[in-house]
Amino acid sequence: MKKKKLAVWKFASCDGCQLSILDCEDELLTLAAQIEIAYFPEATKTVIEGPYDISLVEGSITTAHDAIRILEVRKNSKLLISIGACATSGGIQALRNYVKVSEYINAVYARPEYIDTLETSTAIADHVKVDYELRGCPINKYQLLEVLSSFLHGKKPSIPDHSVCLECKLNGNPCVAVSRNLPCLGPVTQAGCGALCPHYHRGCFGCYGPKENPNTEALALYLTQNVVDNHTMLRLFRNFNAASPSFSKESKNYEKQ
Amino acid sequence: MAKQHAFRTDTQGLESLFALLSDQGYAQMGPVVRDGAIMLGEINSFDELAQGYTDEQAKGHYRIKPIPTRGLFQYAVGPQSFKQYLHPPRRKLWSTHGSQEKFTIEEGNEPEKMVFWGVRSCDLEAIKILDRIFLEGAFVNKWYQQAREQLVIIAASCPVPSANCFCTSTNTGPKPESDFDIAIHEIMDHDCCYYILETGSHKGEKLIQKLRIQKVSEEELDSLERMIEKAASSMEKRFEPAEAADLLKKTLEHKHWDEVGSRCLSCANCTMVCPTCFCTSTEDITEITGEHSERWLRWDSCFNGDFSYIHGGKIRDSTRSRYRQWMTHKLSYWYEQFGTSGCVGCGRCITWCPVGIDIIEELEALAR
Amino acid sequence: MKNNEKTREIKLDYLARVEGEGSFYVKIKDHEVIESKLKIFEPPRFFEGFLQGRSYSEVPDITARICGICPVAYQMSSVHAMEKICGYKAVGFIDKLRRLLYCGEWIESHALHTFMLHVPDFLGYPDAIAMAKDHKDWVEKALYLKKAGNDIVNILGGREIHPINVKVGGFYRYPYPAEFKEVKERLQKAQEIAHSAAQWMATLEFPGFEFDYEFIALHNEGEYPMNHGHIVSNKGLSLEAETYEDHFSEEQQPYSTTLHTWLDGERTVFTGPLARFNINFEQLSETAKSLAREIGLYPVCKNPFKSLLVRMIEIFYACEEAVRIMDQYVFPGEIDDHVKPKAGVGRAATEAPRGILFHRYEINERGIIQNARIVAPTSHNQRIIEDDLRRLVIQFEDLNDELLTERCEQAVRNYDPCISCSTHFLKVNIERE
Amino acid sequence: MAQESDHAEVNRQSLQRDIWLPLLYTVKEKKTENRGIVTLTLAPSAEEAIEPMEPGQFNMLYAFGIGEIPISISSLWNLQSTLVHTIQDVGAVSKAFCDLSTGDQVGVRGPYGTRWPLNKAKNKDVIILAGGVGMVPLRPLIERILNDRSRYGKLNVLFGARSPENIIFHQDIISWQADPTLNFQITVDHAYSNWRGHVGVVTYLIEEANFDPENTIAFICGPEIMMRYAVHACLDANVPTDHIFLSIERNMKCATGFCGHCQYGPFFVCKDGAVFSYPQVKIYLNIAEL
Ligand SMILES: Cc1cc2nc3c(=O)[nH]c(=O)nc-3n(C[C@H](O)[C@H](O)[C@H](O)COP(=O)(O)OP(=O)(O)OC[C@H]3O[C@@H](n4cnc5c(N)ncnc54)[C@H](O)[C@@H]3O)c2cc1C
Ligand code: SF4
Ligand code: SF4
Ligand code: SF4
Repeated sequence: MKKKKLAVWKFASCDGCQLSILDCEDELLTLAAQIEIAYFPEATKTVIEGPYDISLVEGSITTAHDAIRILEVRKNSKLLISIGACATSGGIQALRNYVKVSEYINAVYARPEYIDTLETSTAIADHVKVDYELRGCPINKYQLLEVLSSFLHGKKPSIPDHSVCLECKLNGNPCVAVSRNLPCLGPVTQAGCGALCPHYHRGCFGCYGPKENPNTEALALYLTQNVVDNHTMLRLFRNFNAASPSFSKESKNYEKQ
Repeated sequence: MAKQHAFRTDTQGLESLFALLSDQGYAQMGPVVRDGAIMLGEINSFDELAQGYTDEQAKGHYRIKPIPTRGLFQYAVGPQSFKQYLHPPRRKLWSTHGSQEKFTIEEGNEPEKMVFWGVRSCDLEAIKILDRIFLEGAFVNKWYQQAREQLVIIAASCPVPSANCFCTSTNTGPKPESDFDIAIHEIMDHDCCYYILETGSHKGEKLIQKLRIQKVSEEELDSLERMIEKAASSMEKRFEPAEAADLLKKTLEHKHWDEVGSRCLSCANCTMVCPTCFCTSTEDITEITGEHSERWLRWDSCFNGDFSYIHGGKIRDSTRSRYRQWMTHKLSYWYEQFGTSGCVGCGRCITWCPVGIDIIEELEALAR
Repeated sequence: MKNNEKTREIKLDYLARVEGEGSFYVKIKDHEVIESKLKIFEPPRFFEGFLQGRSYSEVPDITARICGICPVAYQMSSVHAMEKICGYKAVGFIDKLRRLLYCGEWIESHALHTFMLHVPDFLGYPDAIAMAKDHKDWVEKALYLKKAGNDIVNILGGREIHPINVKVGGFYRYPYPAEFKEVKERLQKAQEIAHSAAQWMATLEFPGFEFDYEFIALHNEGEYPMNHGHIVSNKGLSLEAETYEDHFSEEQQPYSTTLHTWLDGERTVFTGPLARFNINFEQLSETAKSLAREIGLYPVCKNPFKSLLVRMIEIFYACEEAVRIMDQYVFPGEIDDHVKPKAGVGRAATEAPRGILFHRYEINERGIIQNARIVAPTSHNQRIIEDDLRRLVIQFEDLNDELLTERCEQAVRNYDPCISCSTHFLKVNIERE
Repeated sequence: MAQESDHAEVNRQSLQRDIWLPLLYTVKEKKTENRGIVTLTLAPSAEEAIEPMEPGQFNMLYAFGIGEIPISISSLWNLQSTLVHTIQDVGAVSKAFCDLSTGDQVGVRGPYGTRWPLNKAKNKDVIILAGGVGMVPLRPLIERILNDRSRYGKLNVLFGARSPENIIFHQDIISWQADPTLNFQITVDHAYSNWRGHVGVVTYLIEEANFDPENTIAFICGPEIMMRYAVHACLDANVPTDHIFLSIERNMKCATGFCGHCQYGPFFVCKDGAVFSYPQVKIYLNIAEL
């Protein structure tokens, strides 16, 4: 069987999600034997022409140039998978969506004319059709392997869209919201990290974005009545998935203190 | 309690019971203090058992506090139940190797030989409910059966129920009455405590015979009775299981479901901490070469969207319908399915709901 | 082959095997370099802007996102700066655990860079996977090393990328010593791998290319620097993080989204492993020192290509140091590491795998950040990389374009430039005429 | 609740084996029914086979490395140990089955679920109402009736498909259409100009059926909305409530009542169904999101 061609693309990001591929220390060589790494500049100089069977896209769209580049990537890819919070919801850099970027640049840059940037940071799916979105800031490398393996073999990826809470309990943590009165976004955040923060005695701050059917309103109401002030609530929703629709909407309710 | 089955001992007696079971090769599970809560864990030496703690519970609230006495059981149930050992959160069902043209299947692991320490009567009843589900129906869960057959249950009566407990309503406590091997009753005597051990099975009797123990006196049995009465009368939460079962059949379209649906987060915590919730999902994990695959069982919850997914959409899309499924199943349909209520009155779902939703209060609202 | 054209352009439009997006361009006319540019076109992400209005307690989580390769470094510089403002000093074992975390990141990052990004240049492979066809053993060992480093970060931080356990004041959760058991065994083996890898790498061919750089690194007498020390150079510089901004300035260039750092308005500096080694050789352990000597590495080493070897020495040292810290660690039990905010300004520099990483914050009495400034190692090195390219193309002018380009690439990788992080700070304080 | 006896044999079998472990079967024949729908004939790869099946029952079929899904038995014509299953490609697992070739292996657990209560139809008229792949679990029932035709009264097979491309079992249809003892009617929701048959929802076909309402048994399977209408059409035609049977579909992971997914009011569709009598499910049919 001919090996499938894999390409890894980068847009505005910290590189962490694509580093996850190289972090698959135990599986990297097996993966490389199963798939042809055709384009992955972080790891190789080799560039094999498209079209590509699978494109992994990291990062968000923040420049006019990138908005065009992603169209090219789409055209060259049979299957496009966006990876990480940047690519699936605009990432931390989408915090700019809540301020006026142009004024902001003028205020900070000596030579604003050198800067090519859009007013907003947006997800890949806002620009082109995306076949699968893998969440996380950063993504979980085991989930990435699961997604790659599933697409190679025609399986539906086992990537549940339920809450962090469920994973929290599977992993044997006591709830930190209940036992420590910490603000925790676990009940409205999608699982995937292994419920790390509760295990480390802190509240979830939403790396994997909203879960299926998130009741952000009820959680925020309860937390602001019992645990935190409005400003803290606002900041909790304005993290790495600030621009995901439900977090964005909820954060706006707490903009005015 | 028949006096011939009851004996008096102290902490050392329990320690030697622990040592005895260790020698017999059991993995021993019991309450431990971890991550700021009374959790369950495998105990490798007796002093790892939670000792000198009590807890404080309310809706969406839990704290542990040290107490001056060295009591082993002076707290109510924590977030975990022994369900996690008989019906683990994740379990490999089997693995397979080959290709679609030809493959072989290999069974997963077998359960260990276990002892459960300090099983409260509500949790004991919960185990009996799991028995009905996994052993007494049309099909048998082989792994559960094996785990169950080798199990030694050391129950404990509950001296200090929490504000969320209501086992007197469900008739499941606070004193374990049967289906244990040994029951421990911890009696506080000023700052000290002693233990009344009660045997409930042949296995239990054989174990007790090997310990240095004393006869129990009438006064000691009286103290036990008083302790149980006090515990029972301290529970303020109340409901009528049979009435609830009927009520829920008639209120499937009640507008209160919308109201509770607006508060519920569909986070699944309640189902995870419940000692009788048994729902699972299966996941196939296929290795990148495509030559090996594993099939895993993991706890699932009726609060998840995928749970009711059939081609074309989720049957239960709204949180309202998920909460209704949970509550009607637990408190009503369970009777049709397994002949009892699905609730043993442990109060965990109330304590561990991050927004403090109380199943009994919701029931009361439906009744209005 | 002698190149006779008058004008020659050596360029690479997309620099591979570095983190982030960049290219370089060198223009030679009549055997003289008239332009040398390391262009970085990574889009800016405005972190310093986002930090305004956030809480002091959020910095380790937000700044970690600047760079997926060295998030620990960002967490370390940021918490130290905050703790200085709040008048808090981390007690012994917290400090040790932070050093341990840093060891993990150094091992992970250096293993990635040396074996997977840099060695392929020396051996003529496009990447480590292609290299694995002939050197499978080394690639497997590299992955083992990398994993050992990641294991440390995993235990102490929860995950290797953007770990979640570091907070202003200490850690959210302190590990039980038993959690270190397995990783300790791995590290002992990793140290042996680093030892033999250093010997192997010393046999590679290093271009004869030396220069009298101004190396800057943190320095303190007590230990090889990670979290502490004053900033010193081999040319007499010595200052505290508090006065860093009096000496270092940044300049914006039209062709790059990374700022260029100058020392005292005119000096270019060299930061990173080679600088650390040259300045802190005495602080290395005896075993690390003797390994260095064994492979012919002494301070002051002026050949930037030998950074490869220095990184192996640092991996070796970090494995040893990590085990030492774990051996001494005892579980602290219940401790109070909560830090209350105070209004003020704080600065800190720590040694990221790629060199000095400087942070400055101003917070108000509620701990809300008023402004922030971050200078990444690659900003410090940007100038010196361009200078190296200048010198290199002249020295190796005889090579054909292809080979010369490759040599240039290899030279850029000496600095392991982490482009993605270097571009997130575009705030210009001083503009040079 | 369910027919207890149905489970007795299964129970004995499951005591020996872990219920989760499938038996290996080999694809002996593959027939394409229509676009995205195939019928597979499976035979045990080794000696061990599952217990004999009855109309209405289903198996859990496992595709190597892909997953496991519930699939009804689609023919019992051949009473050997072979299994006939008809599968529509709607997602990853069903697609994997559609992509199999003869000689490939699959895993099989079963049989599960209740049967169509054929004994109740003795000497009665029969209406069989199928919507789309809902015909799959009904075909073995038709086979049984035709096999013992004199035991039953008038037989009406009413089949609705979304469009001509969704029609399955062409060969059977030809023979049913030719069979004078059987009233076969087919309709499609949408059709092209060359379609000569009925157009419209399947429930209208009841008007064309031939039966004595009081003495009629109806067996229904199809999408849930279609079944709701079908039941009402039967009731409107005066078929007694307890003479109506339908097969309900829910998400299933275990098929043994352990996973909880298929709950439908007090029922586990996997063991109390999938075949239910209308009175059993009457109150639940009209409740949304139950
Ligand atoms: C008792 C019973 C008998 C069935 N008989 C047949 C049959 O004979 N022929 C046929 O083509 N189909 C039949 N189905 C439907 C078939 O099971 C689904 O089409 C199949 O599960 C879809 O799985 P998938 O992975 O291909 O699709 P996906 O949409 O990717 O499904 C993902 C998961 O959702 C669940 N799921 C999705 N759709 C359904 C569904 N309709 N019913 C139950 N679970 C679902 C499964 O757990 C599946 O693994 C039957 C369903 C039941 C309950
Ligand atoms: S700690 Fe957070 S994630 Fe865990 S159960 Fe509680 S609310 Fe959910
Ligand atoms: S429903 Fe709530 S109170 Fe009842 S057994 Fe479950 S967790 Fe305990
Ligand atoms: S009732 Fe509470 S614990 Fe249960 S799902 Fe709703 S919010 Fe979560």
